[in-house]
Amino acid sequence: MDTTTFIIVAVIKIAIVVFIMLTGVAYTTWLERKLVGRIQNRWGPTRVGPFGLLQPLADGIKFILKEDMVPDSVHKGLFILAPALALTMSLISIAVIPFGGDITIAGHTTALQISGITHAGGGISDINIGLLIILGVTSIGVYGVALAGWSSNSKYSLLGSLRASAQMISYELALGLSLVGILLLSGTLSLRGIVEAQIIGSEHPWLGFLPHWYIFPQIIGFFIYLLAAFAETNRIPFDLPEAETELVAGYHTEYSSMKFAMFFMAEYVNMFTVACLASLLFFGGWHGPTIPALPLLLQQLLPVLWFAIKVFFFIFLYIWIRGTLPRFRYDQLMAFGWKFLLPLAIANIIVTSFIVAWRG
Amino acid sequence: MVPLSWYLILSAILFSLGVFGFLLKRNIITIFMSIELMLNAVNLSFVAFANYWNTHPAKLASGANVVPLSGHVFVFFVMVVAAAEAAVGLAIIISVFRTRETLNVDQVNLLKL
Amino acid sequence: MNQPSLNLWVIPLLPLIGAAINGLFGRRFKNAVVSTVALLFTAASLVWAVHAVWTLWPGGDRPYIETVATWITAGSFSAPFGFYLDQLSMIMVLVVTGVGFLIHVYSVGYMAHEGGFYRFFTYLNLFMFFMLTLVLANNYLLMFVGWEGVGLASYLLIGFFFQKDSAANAGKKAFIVNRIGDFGFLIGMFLIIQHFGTLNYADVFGKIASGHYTPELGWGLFTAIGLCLLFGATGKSAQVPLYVWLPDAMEGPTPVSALIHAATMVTAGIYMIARSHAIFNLAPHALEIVAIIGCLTAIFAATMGITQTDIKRVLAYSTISQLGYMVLACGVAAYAAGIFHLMTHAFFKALLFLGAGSVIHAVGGEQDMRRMGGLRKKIPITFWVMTAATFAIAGFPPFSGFFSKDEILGAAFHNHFGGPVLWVIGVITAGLTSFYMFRLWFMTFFGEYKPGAIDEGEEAHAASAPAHVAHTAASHSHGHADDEAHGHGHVHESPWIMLAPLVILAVLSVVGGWVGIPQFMSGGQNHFEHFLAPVMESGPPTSTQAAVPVTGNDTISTHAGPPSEENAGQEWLLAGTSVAAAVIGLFFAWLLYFKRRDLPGLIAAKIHGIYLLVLHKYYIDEGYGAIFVKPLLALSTVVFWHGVDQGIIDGLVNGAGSTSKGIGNELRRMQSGNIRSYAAWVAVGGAAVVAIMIWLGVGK
Amino acid sequence: MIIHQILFIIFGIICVAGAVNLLVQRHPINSALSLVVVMASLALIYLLLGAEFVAAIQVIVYAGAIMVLFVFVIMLLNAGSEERTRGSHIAFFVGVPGVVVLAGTVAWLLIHSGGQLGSIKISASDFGNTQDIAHLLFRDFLLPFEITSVLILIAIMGAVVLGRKES
Repeated sequence: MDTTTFIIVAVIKIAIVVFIMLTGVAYTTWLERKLVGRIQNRWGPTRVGPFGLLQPLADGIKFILKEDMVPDSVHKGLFILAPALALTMSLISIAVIPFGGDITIAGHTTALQISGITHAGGGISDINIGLLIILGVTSIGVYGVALAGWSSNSKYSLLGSLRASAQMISYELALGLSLVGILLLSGTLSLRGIVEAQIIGSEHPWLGFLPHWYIFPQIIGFFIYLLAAFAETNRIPFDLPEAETELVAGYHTEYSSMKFAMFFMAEYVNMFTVACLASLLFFGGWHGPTIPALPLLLQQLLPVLWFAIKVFFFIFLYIWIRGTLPRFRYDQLMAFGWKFLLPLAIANIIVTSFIVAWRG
Repeated sequence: MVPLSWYLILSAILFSLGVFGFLLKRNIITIFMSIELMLNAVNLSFVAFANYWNTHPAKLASGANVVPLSGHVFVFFVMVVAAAEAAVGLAIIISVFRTRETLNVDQVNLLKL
Repeated sequence: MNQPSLNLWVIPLLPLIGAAINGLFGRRFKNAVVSTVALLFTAASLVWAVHAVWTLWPGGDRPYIETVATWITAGSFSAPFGFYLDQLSMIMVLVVTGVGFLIHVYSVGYMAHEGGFYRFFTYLNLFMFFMLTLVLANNYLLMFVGWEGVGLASYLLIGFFFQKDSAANAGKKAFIVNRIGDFGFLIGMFLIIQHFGTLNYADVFGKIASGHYTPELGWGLFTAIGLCLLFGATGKSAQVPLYVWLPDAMEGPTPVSALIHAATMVTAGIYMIARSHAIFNLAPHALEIVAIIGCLTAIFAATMGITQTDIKRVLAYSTISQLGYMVLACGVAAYAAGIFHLMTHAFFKALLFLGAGSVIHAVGGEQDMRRMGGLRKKIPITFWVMTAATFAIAGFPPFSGFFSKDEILGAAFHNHFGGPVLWVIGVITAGLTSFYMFRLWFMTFFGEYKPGAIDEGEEAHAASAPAHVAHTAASHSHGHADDEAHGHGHVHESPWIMLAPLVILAVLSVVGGWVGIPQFMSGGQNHFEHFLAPVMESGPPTSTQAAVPVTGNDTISTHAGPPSEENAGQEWLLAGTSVAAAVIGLFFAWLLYFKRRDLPGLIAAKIHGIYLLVLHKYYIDEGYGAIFVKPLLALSTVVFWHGVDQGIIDGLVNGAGSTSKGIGNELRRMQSGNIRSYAAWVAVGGAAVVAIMIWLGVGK
Repeated sequence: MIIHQILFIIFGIICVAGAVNLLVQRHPINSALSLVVVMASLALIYLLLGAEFVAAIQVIVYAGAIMVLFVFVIMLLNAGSEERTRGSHIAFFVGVPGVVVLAGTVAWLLIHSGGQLGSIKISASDFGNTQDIAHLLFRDFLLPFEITSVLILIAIMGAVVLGRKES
């Protein structure tokens, strides 16, 4: 594959993925409003389109058309930079996430992953350190939140961003450490490699029927990951940075229209990233039943379906929890992160590494 | 095929800029950042040399082979030290600010006879 | 010859262990424990020494040399920790351990009531260690260690009653005067190293014996070495001109005077000269000077002894005089006679000192003979042993002193260099010795006991003598009154622990000379001389003998040699003369101090000038004070203290201080507290380092 | 591989620009963000060198943790723009020439003999992959690694002690 083709294919893939992702984000907001409405015993959006299905579109148009207000005495450059940074970083994460095997369109075979390359002789290689890149990009994402709050020159924003940066740094540790168990089991940092390790392992299912997903040996790691991921994405019950009852709207108090929308999208994209990661690392990614009778294209797309289902499950979980749990107090949040999750994650690593070492 | 000297020159430039920052900036946090810049400059030359020795196998004076990858390990250690330094240094800055209510190093000059 | 190792190193080490135990823990021990430890280790040393000598006796491989460890190695030069046992050191080691042990026993009784009991025995054991090192060393350097060590022990023991200024000063005096002599010894050793490249006896004497060094080839060198060694010996053995410390050394406890300043340490010089006889044999001029010095010392000290009234001082001058005899013997190349006299002297002089100690003990610390008298009845055992010793030292046959002294006088008479003159002086000295010893004897044991009495002589002397001299004498005579005050008034005999050594020594004083009965008397050979002969003739007799005709009259003979049958008559005559001298001395002593006790005062008045001269020891101390001490003191004060020490050294130190202070004061301005200026200096330093590295081409 | 050179030049210029901006900016938060830019582009240069692990931890540790800490502190202390104070004369008149000399000598050295060093070939092999570094780190450098962990622990305690308010 020459460089030109590579670039063309990559651009096409990026366009498709970003389109799907943003659409997904838009309809996640719809889903959230619907679900939370149902949980709270009300209807949610119903007016725009059937079942309110066009509501996201309306929201988007509203965001775009609203006046883009930049308050006085903000640090203008950073005020504008912050939402862009947040959205960019969340979108970059998607680049390394594999959605399936490879796909053949018009004689061209390519990986269902932006950063994946299909070799001429078959086989796909993706970036070696995919997981690390996601972690790194996530950690850069903190800047968006932090700078937004600080540049707003408002006390609520500042407090929100202080909380956000402290919270995200703290839970990043637990998040990273919760994944080490997976790394020990799979021996690779490549996301595709981790999924393939689960798929190959599933040829010998645990107890004869359980797929060889890492959720089973790493159940503790999974829950640590899940909790830390909720905190990383500033979702309930860890949504202190934007706790409206305390801080009006936290770090994005002063933001409106498209800049607010960017934060909004960044948050949902992050949710997607986290959900994708959870599916990939703990639930075998696109692993699922294969149906050999289908045509090749559909056969190749079937794993994407399984993957989408798993991701949807996590999105649903997010919304479900939002509708169910109250918010933590800030000291509880920090204590939980440092005094419970972090030691537990370390213990998990120690036990896992002993087992791995024992099994040779 | 990037000449090694390019990396070294970049490293030297960054290092010198770090030193200038240390000398010329007044804000203690910025001074601290200048130190980080110097550390990064050194890291760059570590990584560059690691690759260099990988393609130019060499021996140490003791006769042992140069382990090129140890350049990366050194970078790792530098980062660890930088992290520790940042933790303690920023804690010091906070306590200095608490008592002196300034971040200007020219006004934090009690360290004299 | 294969023989089992004798482990000679154990002999000196045992007393050192004793010293260490007593020195480190003695403060907490009871006196009984301290004395047990001290005696035990000394006795063990004695036993080991006897064992070693016994093993070698029946013709073992002598000299027996044993190297324990390497001590100093510098280039080709090396000095080991090595030990050397031949006939000479056998005699010395037996005398030292034997007499030393007896004196240890005596000390237990004598020092019983003194403070610092453990300290005393620590020092005493330490002395034994160094003395045994000295006599057993197989090289000059190790000998020098012992030499210095006994000097140290001597210093410590003289100043044992350090609360007393006179004792402390006497200690310092002994130490300093000894140092002057040591200087000579050191120079001598350096010369030996330079010319022989070694200090080991065996090597040095072996090289001499190999015959490369004939007198005319190396007489300058050997004379120089000999004179340097002699100078060392004059310090240690209290010879003219360095004898002045010994009388003052009587400030130490009496057992110390007996052990160190009579029997053992002061004979180290004699031992050293005898040990180095091979060198002296090749240096006839040095030998002449040895003879002159010995002779001078003998008569000089004898005259001074006549006027002393302090019982220990009389003995001190007597010691100097007898040491002079021994040096004279060495000077006439009669080393065996010198060593013989050394041995007998060790017996009777130790006995005399210990007896004097017993007397002092009996009269409650009094040392002035004029306050004694009539003690014969009160302390009979002391009297009898003192009598034996007095007769021995005076040279009455068959007491030991007679034989050894006769040997020396005979050898002196036959000497090529001024033989008859030396002999005459020796005989006069013998007469004087007899006189002052019997003076002591009569004054102490006969007449009336008169504590507190001062006779006319003393009054006359006190009236006419300069005040400061009187002060010295008085301070000595009352010396131990403070410290040794155990029971004034009642005169009592000493306990048996003190008397037993006295008796043993008395027996030795009587019979000790019989091992060396000269040939012309016994008809057989002189056993002592015969015993020592292999050592004393280990030099190159052939070459020296061959040298005699070459160098002519001035050359020495290595040894007076056993007199031939024809000379026996002459020998009898010489012996008779010395006995006659002794008898004359006895007669005058009886006359002056028993029969006509007023006479000494009259005579003193008659020849007042001479009397004062002698009483004040020829003003030697004052002369030294004027010639050496005062100028030195002035020089030290003006030049070294005020000039060098205060001006230059203090100036340098203070200057360094004030300079750094000044520089610091200026540099302090750099410490502005401004972090960025510090950083600037760091940057400059970094730039300098990099520039230097590039300049030096590091890594190229 | 001209593309490597081009990329290196691009990222190098970004690096230098960021570093210069760090000096020029008077507000610490701008300086901090400039430094983040420098670090990010350094991470990309590391990637160019094939040092993927180093690049990743450069981003995670440096940009993501240390610099966030800086920004956090700047925000916490509400640090304003740098005051214009009469600074240290020594820093200007001694330090700056010193650095100039330093930089000058190094530049001279590199220009003079840098050509002898040769170039870096980016080998196709996965030099610098995480596994190899892990092997080196946990075997050859195990003791230093453990010591640095102690160092980190001490730093944490020091930071806690320093940051605690006096009661």
